[in-house]
Amino acid sequence: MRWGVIVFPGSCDEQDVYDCLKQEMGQRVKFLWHKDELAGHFDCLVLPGGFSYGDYLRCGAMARFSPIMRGVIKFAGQGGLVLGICNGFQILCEAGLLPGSLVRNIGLQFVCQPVWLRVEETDTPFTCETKKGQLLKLPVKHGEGCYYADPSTLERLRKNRQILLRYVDAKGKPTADANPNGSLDNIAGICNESRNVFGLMPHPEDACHKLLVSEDGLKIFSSITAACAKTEQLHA
Amino acid sequence: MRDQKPTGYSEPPVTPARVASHGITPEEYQKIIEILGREPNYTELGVFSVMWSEHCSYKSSRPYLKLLPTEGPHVLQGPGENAGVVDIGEGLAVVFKMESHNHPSFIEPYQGAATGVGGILRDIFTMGARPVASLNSLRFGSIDHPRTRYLVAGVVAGIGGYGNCVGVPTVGGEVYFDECYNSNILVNAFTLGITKKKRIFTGTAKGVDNPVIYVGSKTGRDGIHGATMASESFSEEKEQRRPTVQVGDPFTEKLLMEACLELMEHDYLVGIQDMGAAGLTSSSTEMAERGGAGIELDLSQVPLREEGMTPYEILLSESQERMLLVARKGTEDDVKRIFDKWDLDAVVIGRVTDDRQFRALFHGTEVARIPVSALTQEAPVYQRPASPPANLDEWQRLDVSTVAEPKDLGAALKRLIGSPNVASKQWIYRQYDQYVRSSTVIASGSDAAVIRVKGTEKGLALTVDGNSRYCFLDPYVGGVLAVAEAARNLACVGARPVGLTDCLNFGSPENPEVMWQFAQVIHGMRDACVALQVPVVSGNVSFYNETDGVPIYPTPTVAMVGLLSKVERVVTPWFKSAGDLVVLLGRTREEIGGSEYLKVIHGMVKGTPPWIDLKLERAVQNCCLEAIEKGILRSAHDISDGGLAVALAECCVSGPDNPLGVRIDSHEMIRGDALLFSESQARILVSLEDEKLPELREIASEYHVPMEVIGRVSEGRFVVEPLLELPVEELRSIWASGLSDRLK
Amino acid sequence: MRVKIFVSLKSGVLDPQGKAIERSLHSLGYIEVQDVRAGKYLELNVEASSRAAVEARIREMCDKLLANPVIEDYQFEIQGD
Amino acid sequence: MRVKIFVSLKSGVLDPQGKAIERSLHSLGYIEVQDVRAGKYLELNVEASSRAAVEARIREMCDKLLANPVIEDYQFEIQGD
Ligand SMILES: Nc1ncnc2c1ncn2[C@@H]1O[C@H](COP(=O)(O)OP(=O)(O)O)[C@@H](O)[C@H]1O
Ligand SMILES: [Mg+2]
Repeated sequence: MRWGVIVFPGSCDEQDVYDCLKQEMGQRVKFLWHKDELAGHFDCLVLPGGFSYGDYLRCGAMARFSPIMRGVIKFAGQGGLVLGICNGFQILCEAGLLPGSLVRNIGLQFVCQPVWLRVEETDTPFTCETKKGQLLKLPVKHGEGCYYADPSTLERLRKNRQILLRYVDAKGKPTADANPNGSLDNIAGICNESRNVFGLMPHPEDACHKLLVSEDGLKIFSSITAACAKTEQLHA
Repeated sequence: MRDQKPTGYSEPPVTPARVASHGITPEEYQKIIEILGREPNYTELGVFSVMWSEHCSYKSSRPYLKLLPTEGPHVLQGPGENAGVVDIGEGLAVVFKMESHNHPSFIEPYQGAATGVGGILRDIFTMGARPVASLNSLRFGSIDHPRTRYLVAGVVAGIGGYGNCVGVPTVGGEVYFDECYNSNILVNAFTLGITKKKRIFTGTAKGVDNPVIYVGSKTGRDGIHGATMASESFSEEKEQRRPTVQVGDPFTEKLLMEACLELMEHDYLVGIQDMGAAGLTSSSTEMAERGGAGIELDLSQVPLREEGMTPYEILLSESQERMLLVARKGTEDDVKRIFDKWDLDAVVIGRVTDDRQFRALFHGTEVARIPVSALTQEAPVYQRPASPPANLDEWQRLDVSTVAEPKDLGAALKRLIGSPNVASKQWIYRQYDQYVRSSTVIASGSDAAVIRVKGTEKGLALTVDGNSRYCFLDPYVGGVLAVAEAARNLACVGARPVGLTDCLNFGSPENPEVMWQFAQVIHGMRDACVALQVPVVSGNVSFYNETDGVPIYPTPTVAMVGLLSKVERVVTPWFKSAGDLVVLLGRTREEIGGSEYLKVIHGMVKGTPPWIDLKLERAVQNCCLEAIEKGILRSAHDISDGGLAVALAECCVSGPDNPLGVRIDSHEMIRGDALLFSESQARILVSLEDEKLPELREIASEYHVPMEVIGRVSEGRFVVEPLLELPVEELRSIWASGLSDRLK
Repeated sequence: MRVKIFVSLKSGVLDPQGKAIERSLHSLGYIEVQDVRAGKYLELNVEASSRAAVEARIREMCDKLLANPVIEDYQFEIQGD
Repeated sequence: MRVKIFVSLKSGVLDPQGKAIERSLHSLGYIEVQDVRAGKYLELNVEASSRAAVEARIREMCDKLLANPVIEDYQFEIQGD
C-alpha cells in the first residue's frame, strides 16, 4: 500500500514514521511537503508529531491552513485513512476532522515517558489487528496532550465507540495516576464517526523495534496495512 | 578615516572611560593603537573588546589548553573548529561539543538555557552533521536556597522547550546542588551529530569575491556585549543593569537547521559558521582567519529587526538563529532558493577579499578596518600568576577517627538516597523528549545514554560527569576523576570511548588561586586522557563564575562519547532477576574524604578525594567491557556518589519494573560507614547468572582485576550483613521522590 | 489602528495555569486574590478605512485562527481611528 | 474587584510567537495587519477596601511574580469598586 507522510515546518517525527514504515514494515512511503497540493494516490496519510509552526499561538492552529490540508480534508471526506500522531492529532482537531481539542497538560510540564494504553475498540482500520482490552506500551512526549471536549461531544464519542485508546496502569485500570496529562476520561486516542480518521497522543513510530521502548507501535501500523489489504481484495 | 562619518548616525568619541567600560586594559589599548597605527573609532573599539574578551580569545586559558591530548587514530577534527569530529567507521563520523551558558541562565533561566541549547545545536549542524542527541550538565545552589526552585524550573523548561521543539532528543545529563552555586549557576549543553565522513563543513572564508551570505533571523539589539558579560564576574549591581537578554526562537532554528542541511547536499558552500558570541564580528573574522583571507561586510545590507541600529550594534548583536555562509560565486540564487523554501532570509552582505583585513561599510562609508589577525592570533595571551589556595591544607585535613559512625546505618542510607544529588532525576528528564528520532536505546536513568546508529549495527553511548567537590579539595585528582568516571560510565553500558568534550567552569582567572586550580585540573584531565587513551576533540572555558569575589568550586564537566560495535549487546545498570550473583569489580577502601556521605550525613566538605590508580581503572573498565561483549553480564553499574550502598540501591530500584531486593555479605575489613559509602574509584557493580561466574573470573584475572562475589539479587528486602536491612519498596519511594518533593 | 485582543479559556475548560498562579500568589501572601484565569493577549496594528471595517476583520481573524471556539472565548478593543 | 492584567514582551525583545502569528495572518490574506505582539492575559478578583490599595498590591504581584522584569512589561485595568 502507499503511505504519505506530511511534512509541516516544525515537524519532528516525520523521519521516524518514514523509517518505521520503510525499514521495519517494507512499505512504500513518500514525504509530502505542506506547501504542495495533495497529488497522487495514497492509501493512508500520516500527520506526524513535532511542533508545526513552533506550536506558537495554539498547537496545530497554523498548520491547519497549510495548502496541503485542503487535499487532506477532501481525502478524509472520501473515506481515505488519516492518522494523526501527537502534533498531527492536534492539527486534525484544529482542522475539525476530529472533535474536541488538546490543551495544556494538567501538570503544566512537558511529559516524556512510556505509558500503558488499553485498546478500547477493534472495529477500526487502526486497531483491527489488536484485541479489545489489549495493553500497548508506547511513549508519550508532549506539553499539550490533555484531551478536552464538551460533555455532549464526550457523550457522542462514547456512544459511537470513537474512543480507541485510554491511558491505563500496568494492570489495565484507567486510574488518575496512569493519566499523564489530565485528559478527560483518560482518552489517549479517538477516531471520527466514520472511523477513517484516527488521532492519538502516544508515538507508535518510536516503539517499533526490540531495542526501543517496545514493539507495540507496529500493531497500529500493521492494523492499517491489514485493513487496506482487505479493502483491496473487496475491490479486486 | 575617523572624521568621515556616514550620514544618519554619529559615534561617541573613544574616551579612557569608554575603553575601560569595554573591559580593555590600558596596555591592551596601547597594543590596539600599535596594530592600527592610530586610535580606534567607537565601532572598532567594540569589535576589539569582544574579540579580545576572555570568552572569544581564551587569553588566560590558551597556554594550558595546549596540554590536553587532542590526537587519536580516529580524530578527524580536533579543537579549533565549531566542533570536534571523530570517525566511527562505515563512512560515518560523529560531531560533538559542549558549551556553557551560565550567566544568561542566571539572569533569565528559561531563555538563557534555551538559547544555550540553540547555540550548541548550530555548532553541530554548521559542520554538516544532523544533531541526533543532547546532554546537559547543570549546577544549582543549595536546594533550600530561595531562588533555586525558580532557577531549576526555568532552566529545565528552557532546555526542554528548545530541544524538544527542534526535534533533538535530550538523552542524559547530570545535576548537582551545592551552596557554592547559590548565585552563579552552571548550564552546560552538549550536542552530538552524525554525518558522512566525506561531508564535513568548516567555518572558512576563501576565494576572492565569493559572496558572504547572511541567513536566518533578523538582527536586533539582543545581548550586545554578551561576550564581555561572560568575561566579567557578577555583582549585585550588575544584575540590576541587566543586559538585554536574548530570546530563543526554536521554530526558526529548526527551519534554519533543515535549510542548512539541505543546502549541504549541494556543493554551493565554501564555508559556514553560526553567529554565536560576538555575533557577526566573530563569525566573519574567524572565517577569514581560517581561510587566510580578508572579509568585507556591508552592514546596510544586514536584515534588521529594530529601527536605527548603528554599525556598532549590528556588529556586536548576539541575536539568535543566524548563520554566516561563504558560497561559491554564482550560486547565490541557488542558495536563496533553498532558504526561500524554508521561509528564511538569505542576503548577500559582503564578499571575501585577499587583503587580510576585516572591513565594515555602512551606507558606503567604511566604519571599521582592522587586520583579521589582530582580532584572532594576535589577541593577547596571559600567563596569569597561579598559587595554591591559602586554606588548601586546612580543607584537606580530615581525621577519620573523629567522624562518628552513625548508629543507624539504614537511616543514613535513606537520607543519602533521598538527598537531591543522589535521588532520581526523573523530575528533570521527564520534561525532555528522549525518544524523537526513534534511536534511543537507553534514555536518561542509566550510567550512560545509548542511541542506535540507524543503518548499522553500531550504537553510541554518551555521558557527562564532573564532581566539583573533588576538584575543590584536590583539583588535580578532581580532573583525573572527572575523565575516569565518564569513561567508567561508558564501560558500564559496553561502549569504548572515542573522544570527549568539556566545559571548564571556574572563577576569575585574575585570582591566582583560581588559576592554580585551573592548571591543576587540566594536568589531571591530561593524565587521565593519556592513560585511558581518550582524545579531547572540543571544549569550552567559562571563567568569572563567582559572585562578589567568591568563586564557585572548580567545575570541569566532561562529556564523553563511546562506541558499541554491536548495540544489541548493550547492558543496563539495574538488576534483572532474583537469584543472580552480585559481583564487585575493584576494591573498596576506607575513603570518605570529599564524599557525598561526609557532606550529607556529617555536613563536612573535607579531606582528600579518593585515590586513583589509572592502570587499575583502565583494567576494571576493560574487564567490564570484555564481559559485556562476551554476553556474560546481566547488569553493570558504576559506583560513584554515595558509594557501594547507593549503587546497590540504584541497581534494585532504578529499573522500569518492580524493584528487586539484594542480600550482601562482604568480607572487606573496614568500618561499616566506609564499606557502605566510601567513594573508592575503579569499581563496577555487576550481576550475572551462576554459570557465567567462571568466565568472569577468567577475564578478571587476565586483566589483574580484583573481584569479589558479594551477594545475590533477591526480592523484597535490601540487606547488607551485618550492617543494615530495609524494605526495598521504602528505598524506592524515598529515591523516587527525593528530588521532586523538594522542587514542588 | 491599534487592536488589543484577549483570548481566554471557556468557563467549562479547566485552567491549570490560572490555578498554579493563584496558588503561588497565595503562598506569597496575596490571599485576597481569587478566580485567576490565564489567557492570551495579542496586540496588533491594522490599516483600515473605518472602525466598523476593522471590527468585522478582527472578528473574522479570531474565529478563523486566533481563538479556538471549542475551548476559547475572545474579546477585543480598538484604539484610535 | 475584577482586575485584568496584560503582560507583553518589552519592545525590542524578539517575539517569535507574534512574528509567526503575523506571518500566518498574512498568508490567510489579512495583509493589513502589522506589528503583532503576543503576551499573557490574566483575569482575577481581589478583595480590597479601595482602588488605590488594589493598584499597589497588583503592581507588587506583577513585579514579584506575574511579569518577568527582564523581558516583560505589564499594564492592568481595575473594574468595579
Ligand atoms: N540534567 C539532566 N538531564 C537529563 N538527564 C539527567 C540530568 N541529570 C541527571 N540525569 C540522568 O539521571 C541519571 C543519574 O545521573 P547521575 O547520578 O549523574 O549518574 P552517574 O552518577 O552514573 O553519572 C543519569 O542517567 C543521567 O543521565
Ligand atoms: Mg554522575
